[in-house]
Amino acid sequence: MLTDAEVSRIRNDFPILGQEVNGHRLAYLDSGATSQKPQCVIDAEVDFYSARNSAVHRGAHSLAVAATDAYEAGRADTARFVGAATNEIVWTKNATEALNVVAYGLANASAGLGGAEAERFRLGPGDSIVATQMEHHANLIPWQQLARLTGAEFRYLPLADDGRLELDGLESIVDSSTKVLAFTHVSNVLGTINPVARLVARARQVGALAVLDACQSVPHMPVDFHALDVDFAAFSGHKMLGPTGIGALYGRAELLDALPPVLTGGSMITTVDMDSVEFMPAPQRFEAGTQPVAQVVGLGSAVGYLTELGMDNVAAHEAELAEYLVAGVDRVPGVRRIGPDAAGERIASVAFEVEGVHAHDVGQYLDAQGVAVRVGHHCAQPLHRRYRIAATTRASAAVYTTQEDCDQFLGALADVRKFFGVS
Amino acid sequence: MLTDAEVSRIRNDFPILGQEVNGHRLAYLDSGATSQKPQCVIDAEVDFYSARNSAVHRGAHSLAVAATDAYEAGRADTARFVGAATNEIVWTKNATEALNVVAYGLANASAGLGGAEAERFRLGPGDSIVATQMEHHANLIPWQQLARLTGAEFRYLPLADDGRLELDGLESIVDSSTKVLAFTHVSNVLGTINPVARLVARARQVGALAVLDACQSVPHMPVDFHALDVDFAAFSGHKMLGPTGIGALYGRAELLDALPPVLTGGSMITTVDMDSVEFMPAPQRFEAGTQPVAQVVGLGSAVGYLTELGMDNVAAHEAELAEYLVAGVDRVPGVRRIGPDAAGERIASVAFEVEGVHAHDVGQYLDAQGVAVRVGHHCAQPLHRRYRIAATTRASAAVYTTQEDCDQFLGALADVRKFFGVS
Amino acid sequence: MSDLEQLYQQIILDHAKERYGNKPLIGDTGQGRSPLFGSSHQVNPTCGDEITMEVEIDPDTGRLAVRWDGQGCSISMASASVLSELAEDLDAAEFEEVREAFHELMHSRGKVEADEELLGDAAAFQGVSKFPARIKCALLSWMALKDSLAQARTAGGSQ
Amino acid sequence: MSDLEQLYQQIILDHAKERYGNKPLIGDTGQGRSPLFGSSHQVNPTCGDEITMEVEIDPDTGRLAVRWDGQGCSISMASASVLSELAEDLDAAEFEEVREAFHELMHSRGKVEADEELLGDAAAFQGVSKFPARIKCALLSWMALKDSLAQARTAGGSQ
Ligand SMILES: Cc1ncc(COP(=O)(O)O)c(C=O)c1O
Ligand SMILES: Cc1ncc(COP(=O)(O)O)c(C=O)c1O
Repeated sequence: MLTDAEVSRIRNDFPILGQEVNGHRLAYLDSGATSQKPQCVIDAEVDFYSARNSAVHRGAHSLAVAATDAYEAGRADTARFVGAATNEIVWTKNATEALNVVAYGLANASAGLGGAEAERFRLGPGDSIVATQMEHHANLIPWQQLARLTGAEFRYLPLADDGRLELDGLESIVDSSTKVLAFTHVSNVLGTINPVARLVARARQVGALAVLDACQSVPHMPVDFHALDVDFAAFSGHKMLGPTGIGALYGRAELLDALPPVLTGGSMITTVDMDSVEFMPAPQRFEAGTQPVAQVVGLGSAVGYLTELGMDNVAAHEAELAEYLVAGVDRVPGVRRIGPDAAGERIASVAFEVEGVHAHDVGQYLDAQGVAVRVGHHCAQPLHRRYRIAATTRASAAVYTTQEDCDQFLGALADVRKFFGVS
Repeated sequence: MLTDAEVSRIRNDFPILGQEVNGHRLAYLDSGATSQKPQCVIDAEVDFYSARNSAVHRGAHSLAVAATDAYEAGRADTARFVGAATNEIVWTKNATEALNVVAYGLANASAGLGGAEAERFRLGPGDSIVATQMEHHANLIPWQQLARLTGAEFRYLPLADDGRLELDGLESIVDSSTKVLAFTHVSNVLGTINPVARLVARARQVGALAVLDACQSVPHMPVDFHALDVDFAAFSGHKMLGPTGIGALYGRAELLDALPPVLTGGSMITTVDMDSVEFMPAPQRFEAGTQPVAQVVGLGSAVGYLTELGMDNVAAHEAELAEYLVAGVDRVPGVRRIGPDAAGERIASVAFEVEGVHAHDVGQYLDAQGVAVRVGHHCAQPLHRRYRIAATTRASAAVYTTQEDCDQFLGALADVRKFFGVS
Repeated sequence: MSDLEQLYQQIILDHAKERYGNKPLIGDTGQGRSPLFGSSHQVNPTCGDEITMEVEIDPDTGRLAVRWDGQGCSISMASASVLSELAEDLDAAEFEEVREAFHELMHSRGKVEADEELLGDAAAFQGVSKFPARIKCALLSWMALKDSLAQARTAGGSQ
Repeated sequence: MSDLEQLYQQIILDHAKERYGNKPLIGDTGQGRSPLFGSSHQVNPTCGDEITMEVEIDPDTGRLAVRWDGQGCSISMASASVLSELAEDLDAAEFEEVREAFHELMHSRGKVEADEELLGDAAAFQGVSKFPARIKCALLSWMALKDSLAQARTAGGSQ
């Protein structure tokens, strides 16, 4: 657990949090969309550009060596942080790209690329791809597109009223035709933590690849991909105190080495001629062109910062905030929250609608009180349609979030309906 | 033109250039691989993270508005810089991704995605795709892969002995079957500036799309995509004083709006259901997920810096360096340079081999004298094979390069053969 | 008045409730409608707000009749309501003039004074222009009417 | 001695010229070769350097015979030359021991003292370990021999 003193020391590490917004103290409760950056992350990038910037894996000169060292240290640190081997981490620009790399890798294999090794990845008519109704569009549309490209069938696991997955039909929806089971570790709207073990077990039973969207878990709790036993996973740097422009794909080593590459270009081939090409093993085969080098270095620093705090402590702190926010929101009259109640089964991301006031208007009112929340469908339209809401307001926390932030938010929320004349 | 005083003032804007390497003043002549960053670019990112960082195009709160403004200003500034309309600039992580987006867009269209509007982009057996023998792998392998995916034929325009394209066969190689003509504006090895007008005219005659790799032109000379009349173009931020992790695809507006998207996910659709999806118009349709926001802001600052210097001045300065380097290298005994001689037809990027000394060893010796150059095939294996060299050494300049850098390099180069006992 | 109060002026909150012109739609197969008919569906992709706007041009007078259905925030609903009221007294050319003035006002970042004569109740949206994220909300119905009007005129042309 | 001089010791420059073991290859269809034969082609993707390494195991003595062809920088050529000379006196198990020591030395970043007894001329590569970008050059032929040896042993197993 983090003490109050520790949390306010942490807050001081984030320069942006000290500012005033619209005449109020900033209560940043939009960490589910993107997190703020501690000074050490900002400094790591500045230091890189000021002393070590160079092309990596390409030059023999001293700067290139320094840059390559920094870059690969970022990979090793990040891999350790998520329970992966170093060569199981592929850099992407964001989690969305990471999920697309898997989908297009399968599409390429299905179109006959990648030779015999890639045969295991082929899919076509008669096969099925399964996602869930709570997915972020990043873990939904790539699979729908893959289904279109290959003729496979797209299916989904539905949501129950309480914000959990409805798994009664798991055995019939994920069946022997299923080649991919893609699901989120934690819902970015409901905050629900999904039962990974149960879903992975079913994927294993039918021989499907288990693809995990770990965007909302890696920043908020200890995550170990080897222990979770998933085949692929995706997460984003910018949500875990790191820079924008960097994300990662985790894949089991033997899968990554066999999956056909997607983006092609420099630094990912061994030889190319005008009529033939040989690709390098992972991770390089997926890292065509100049990579987000400074951003990897920045992410390495973020991972170091989180490791020092201890992800158990981070999770405990945020679990406390989750309980506080859920209880607080539920106390406000005229507010309908979606997502599970129970502590331990959710993260501190709380979405709700305010009776008679559209989410945009709620967000606008809160912003005028210095409270930054997100409004809209949060890139989860099917989920919102399931609960018959066009748009919700979402307050989401991170390690630097304090009870004071929550109180400022809850206080302002209590005034919304009065302001708009609906109570 | 930039005066000597101006160039040394410019040099001072780049913190990394002040350092010593191996006991020597750093002569950074690897700008062709990646450029160094002026303080203003570094500061722009720091300022963004410290005061405005937030998700863009998604939130209604004040930080989100500030972030969105900064992000879109970066787009508008970059578009103006390359002679494009604002909505004709799509952000990617690097130029490699940009070229892949075109190739996969065509592949998706060819597989039947994108509806009637995308029919113009379909290709298949009987069609041809043409690149050149001097391409960087980034503008070569994606087209070879596209040929494999669609059954189209891959062809190339060969290189002449003098480092220029051999265009005698242009009319027969680019013929009525040709759907794509992809070529680089400037060779990253030879320094050759290609005759864009002639190539575009031929593409127009046969109805092929003209795809320009502008990686080595945009940082070094004034470039206006509308004036060049190309259909698509790609360039990278890190080569033009900007951050790593950001590149751009230019496309004529009507083409971008019709090309099927490639990466799919959040913030690029209007509506999605479990069985249908509608994509936004360009540029959003190609910008799935959280974008490299801070990097766009940094690139905007780089573009501002270059604009203030004036790209005509930059080009004139570098033309002078080109002449100086070419003449200097040609004077060193036992050195064989590849690429054109003439000023005006090349940029200040000079590749050569040293008789009896492998490029790796040349580079190592130069590095010990503080001179950073690149050695290898520079992601242009077919070009090297054409000239029967496995690897060359390349010295490449940028706006901050001085004559002193060149002298330090030329002096060290003159000693290489003696050190290795071959003269 | 704070920025927030300027944004949510009483007149806007009232229109958001009243929803002038929010009526059952005729639809493509509608009976008894003018031959000069157009319909447009617009979506705000950020929040999923949507509106369908139908317009008929009176073949004799050139006057517009507008009806709409949709859901959204108070700004988008109020805007549709105000627009429906305004449009009643306009022909297509006059609407275009008002639309341009409204468009300019929205992109003024609070620096242009609204022309109340021309804009009527729509002048109250001046406060929106200080909130760039909300401009799309205010413009959604105007875009839909512009689009449906173009269709209605094409329908006329193709007769 | 500067780092550069440590990297390019005379012994390395000499081996780079001498290219011990650089002989015409036998190839897959070679006549008169040992039944315990293996061949491996390795490429350094950064610079396009490449080497093909062939090995025969003497069925009676277990001794290795090595030949190679390739092109590359002085470090990779010298390494192949040194390796060929060393390998002559070794059997497969002994090679593996030497290879591990060499591998460790290369990744020591200059912090491990080379075991000259075990490594012979290969001890001169200690200076390479301070140049991370060149380690691949030094290891290229060793990887190729390891790989071809694995094949040669499998060839034996499948007899
Ligand atoms: C001519 C050319 N094209 C493409 C690229 C690829 O650019 P990036 O690595 O930034 O994707 C480069 C640089 O490496 C280049 O010089
Ligand atoms: C659950 C989930 N998946 C995927 C994403 C997409 O991440 P990114 O936008 O960084 O690609 C997000 C965040 O937007 C998310 O919350």
